[in-house]
Amino acid sequence: MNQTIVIEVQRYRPEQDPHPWWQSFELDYLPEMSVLDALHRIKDRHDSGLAYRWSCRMAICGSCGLMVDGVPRLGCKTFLRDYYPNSIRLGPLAHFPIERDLIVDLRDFVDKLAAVKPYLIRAAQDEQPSEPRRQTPTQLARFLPFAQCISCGLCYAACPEYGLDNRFFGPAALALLHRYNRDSRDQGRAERLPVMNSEDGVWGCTFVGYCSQVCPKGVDPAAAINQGKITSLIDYVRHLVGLSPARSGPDATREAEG
Amino acid sequence: MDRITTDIAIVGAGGAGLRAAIAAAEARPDLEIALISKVYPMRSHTVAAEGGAAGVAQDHDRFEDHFEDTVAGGDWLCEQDVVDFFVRHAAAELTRLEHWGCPWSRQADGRVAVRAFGAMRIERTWYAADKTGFHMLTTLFQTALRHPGIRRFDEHFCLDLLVADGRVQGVVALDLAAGTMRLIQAKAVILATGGAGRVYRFNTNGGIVTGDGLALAYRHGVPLRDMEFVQYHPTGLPGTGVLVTEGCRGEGGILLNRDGYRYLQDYGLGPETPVGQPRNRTMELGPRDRLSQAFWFEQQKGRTLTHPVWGDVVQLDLRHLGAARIDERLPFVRELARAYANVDPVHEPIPVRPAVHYTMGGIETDRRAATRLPGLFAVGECASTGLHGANRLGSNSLTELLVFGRLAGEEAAQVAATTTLDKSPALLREADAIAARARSIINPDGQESIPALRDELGEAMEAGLGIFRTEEGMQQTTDQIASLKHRYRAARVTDPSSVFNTEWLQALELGFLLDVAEAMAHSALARRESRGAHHRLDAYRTRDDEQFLKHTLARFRADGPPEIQHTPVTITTSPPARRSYGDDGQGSSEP
Amino acid sequence: MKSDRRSNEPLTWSLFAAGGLLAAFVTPALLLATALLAPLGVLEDGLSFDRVRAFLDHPLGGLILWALIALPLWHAAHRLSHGLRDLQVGAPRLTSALCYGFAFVITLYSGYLVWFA
Amino acid sequence: MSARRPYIRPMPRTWWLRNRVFRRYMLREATALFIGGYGLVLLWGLSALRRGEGAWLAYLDALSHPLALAFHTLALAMALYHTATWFALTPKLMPSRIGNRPIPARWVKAAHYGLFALCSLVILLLAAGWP
Ligand SMILES: Cc1cc2nc3c(=O)[nH]c(=O)nc-3n(C[C@H](O)[C@H](O)[C@H](O)COP(=O)(O)OP(=O)(O)OC[C@H]3O[C@@H](n4cnc5c(N)ncnc54)[C@H](O)[C@@H]3O)c2cc1C
Ligand code: SF4
Ligand code: F3S
Ligand code: FES
Repeated sequence: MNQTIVIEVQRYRPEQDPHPWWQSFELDYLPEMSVLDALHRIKDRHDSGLAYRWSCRMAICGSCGLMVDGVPRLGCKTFLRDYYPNSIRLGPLAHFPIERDLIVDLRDFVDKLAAVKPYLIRAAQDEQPSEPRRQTPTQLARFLPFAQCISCGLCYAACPEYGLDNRFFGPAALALLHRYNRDSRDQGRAERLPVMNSEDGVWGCTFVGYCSQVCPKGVDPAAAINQGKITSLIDYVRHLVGLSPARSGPDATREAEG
Repeated sequence: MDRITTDIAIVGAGGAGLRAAIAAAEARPDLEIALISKVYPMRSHTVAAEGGAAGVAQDHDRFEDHFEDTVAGGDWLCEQDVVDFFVRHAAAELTRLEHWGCPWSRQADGRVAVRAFGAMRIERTWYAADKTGFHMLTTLFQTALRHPGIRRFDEHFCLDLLVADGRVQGVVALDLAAGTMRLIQAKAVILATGGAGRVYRFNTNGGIVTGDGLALAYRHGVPLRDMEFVQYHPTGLPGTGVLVTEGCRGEGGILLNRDGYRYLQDYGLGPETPVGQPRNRTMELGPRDRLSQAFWFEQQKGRTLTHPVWGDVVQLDLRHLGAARIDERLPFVRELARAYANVDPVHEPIPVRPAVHYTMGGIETDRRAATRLPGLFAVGECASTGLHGANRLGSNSLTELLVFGRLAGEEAAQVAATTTLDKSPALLREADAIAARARSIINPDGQESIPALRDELGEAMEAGLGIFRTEEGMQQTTDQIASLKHRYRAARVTDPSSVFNTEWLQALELGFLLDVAEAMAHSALARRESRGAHHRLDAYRTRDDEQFLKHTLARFRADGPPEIQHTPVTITTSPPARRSYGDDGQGSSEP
Repeated sequence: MKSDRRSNEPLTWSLFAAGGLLAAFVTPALLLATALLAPLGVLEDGLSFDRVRAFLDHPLGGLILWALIALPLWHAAHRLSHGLRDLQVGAPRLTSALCYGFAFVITLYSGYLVWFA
Repeated sequence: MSARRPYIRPMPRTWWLRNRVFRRYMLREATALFIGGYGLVLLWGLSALRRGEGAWLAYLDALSHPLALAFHTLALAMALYHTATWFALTPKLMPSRIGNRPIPARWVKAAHYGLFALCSLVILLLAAGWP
């Protein structure tokens, strides 16, 4: 007799189902199987209509986020062995509209990532760079953790403030903003301040901190956002006393460069 | 059917597609560029590349040496003028990426660091820890956001090219969320759809790497070139095929067989180098084809380890590097080994075996990334510019995306400047026909299961077109593919719905895979010699420059197997010579 | 999204943070001493009228007392107003006006008691 | 025509009961009620102080009422929880460094607790009649 495990999957087919509903499947249990493998098995052998996103199956493309027993996780990096012999409930990422089954609408999320000006901004853009700029390992380490985001959206499914009001820019986008603010090669802080300063920017966060707990890449968006609050506070004071916004932060390299 | 008109349509938003889009937008900011991808750009499989990107960086390195390494690595099947162009532009492109914000790993003084890579005589591989592809893709995606001319069509599946009046006029794409069809009409089209590793079962590729663009061009009469050359990467994790980067060996990792013996010295790659002191082009830093072949021999001799679930493996030992270095240079490998092999490389060796990794061949292009079909360009892993020859060197591919992505974008911008759009309703009718054809494969009464066909294909490819090949095995595989193609016509696709119909997509992708596999198998059969990644165990065990210093072209035929032709290789400065690695130069290309 | 209006949270948030910081370091001990140990008679006459009055009348002592009352109230007002939002109670603009308004009144009143009463 | 019909899940008022992290978050936020409440108690004391010795004694007397003691016991627990959560979050807010080296969060936290112990000691001593 093979050991088996019960997987419950939330289904929603917009063309047929008025509401989401739960369907359960019993699968042969193998300890090395991931939740994503289990979904493949269900699709191949039980219900070819089941819809979910995936690609890399190595925790780097950010496609396969879903709720596992109510916790946002990557399907390809969650293993049945950590749940067996209990059953597992799989649902679409919380706080996003459900398109179909485990697929949610990520447009708002991706638009927000784009809206924080996530690229190096320079006072004068160098047209034909002849040499790489210098950046010491220490300067690199200042922003590298915040550059590890795979845009999986788990942190949005974790953040209740985004769930309550999706105008909030949310953890990943604000962490991305912070990543560029902290890059020694960047001079674009002033251009990113309006987003940070707004009510939907860093001030929409109440430091729940769950975003950082679920992040599969150790990005720590909670830290990023709350450090951003200090930046925004300083800008508020500068604004009150009539100074113009700081172009770059203390992280920027000051020396003249090509 | 929506009709959208644009100047350039780019299918694929991986490294190559994004670089092309940026280049076109920079060349002509007034151009409208449609960037079409079946997944969000940052999910493209470039994201998974770990090790690094090659470009001459050190003062004592030379373009000529990068050229020689690439040509020798490709077993002289490279287009040498293309290689020359590539090596001269490589570093400049990597530098540009630095200026766009790519977090390259650095030396203490702030200069970009480079690491050793297989079959490169000097360290010239730029890296961002062991997430190089991820950081490059992220940088490119974010840079593309600056350009208002680039309009993204995320989660749009390209069903076909629209070809009329002897030139490509656009593409027909399915909006996956809406379930609606779009005709995206363009003056030039760039295919950047990536490789086709998923024709095999055991591979390092993501689920989306299904050769779509290859099949699309092929079906429209554009030849696929050198398709028999499929690279096995020597170090995939058993079970999943998840890649363990060559960067591990670049940093000093060693390969051991069941006796703890560094077996590579037995295969013309020695002498054994001291542990922790890797030497370029020697032992673990030999080329991938050789390393994968060595595994096969060890397996035949019974000198591999046998794992109850994973089968035969060898061991990649990183322990002597120490935790600090592993965490700094190879943190992702540590994460992957822990998750997918339940092994912490700081304390234990990683079990590995060869896995299908890269398609050297692809859509034939000229030196300017143009295909034979006017208006159509191809770039990235789906293209065959002739850069990689019979075996790609690790870290040349990421740079290729940049160098040729840029070139394709600029060339397409030029074409767009001199072309006008055809406004006729005939195109719309043709697009409707394409959509109807795609829909017609939805067939609830079909008898054949898509997953079963897919798995059989993967197994057939592994059986006949693996690391070593024989006439008989390849013939069997070709027969199987023919029969699978036949059965595919009766495939069962039950879901008639339109929102995220992933069952339908799987079926369409399988159709692409089958055509690509067919081209691979027939190309392989026709190459009666051994070269690079194509090695035979029958009568053709050696390289035969006399007859086969030639590219293979596979041309699609609707009613039967492809037509195979051979075309000459461009040789400029490096006449074919013996490939030798390690100390002794004993390593000829025969097994 | 899209509303780039500058938020006034930096103001309330700094008061919140100052109050939270103060509360984190002193409230447990202060509360233990004044509201538990003293009423239980453990402290003898450490909190006798004269001593406490003298503390209040010292310029620095008055300031400290004022801070001890007002800042934690800003802290509480901030968390309460966000908490009500979290619980979806009331209209956010109104509830936060009430919360911060209350803290503001207490600030004025305690200042009055310290220096002008 | 698109057949999309995205399903939007409502966020019930009780969302925070869903998991432990959220419950702890709400508890953390609730500590503020006690911190603020105690501020009001101090305010009351201040006004008693201004009204003279009689009022002050009555104030102290009121504090020894069992209800007051119960409230303050609870408030003490909440205040300590506030302290613990505050110290856990501060290092994230201001990553400190010596020269180029980040100071581990552990040390920052330890320093906070050290200072906390010192403050508490001084307060208790002062309240006990020192100097
Ligand atoms: C695990 C791994 C590690 C690697 N490491 C290295 C390395 O260290 N160094 C190196 O040089 N190379 C490496 N390579 C090789 C290199 O990463 C790839 O060759 C390269 O990234 C391919 O890029 P691309 O832009 O051509 O395609 P991809 O990044 O695969 O992008 C393909 C794009 O096409 C789109 N697409 C495909 N089909 C369709 C369709 N029908 N409709 C619409 N869109 C479609 C996809 O959505 C995607 O956006 C590695 C490869 C793998 C698999
Ligand atoms: S911050 Fe972390 S959880 Fe959020 S999207 Fe990025 S990787 Fe995912
Ligand atoms: S969970 Fe949300 S409230 Fe802030 S700390 Fe994270 S973004
Ligand atoms: S499939 Fe890519 S992150 Fe899981």
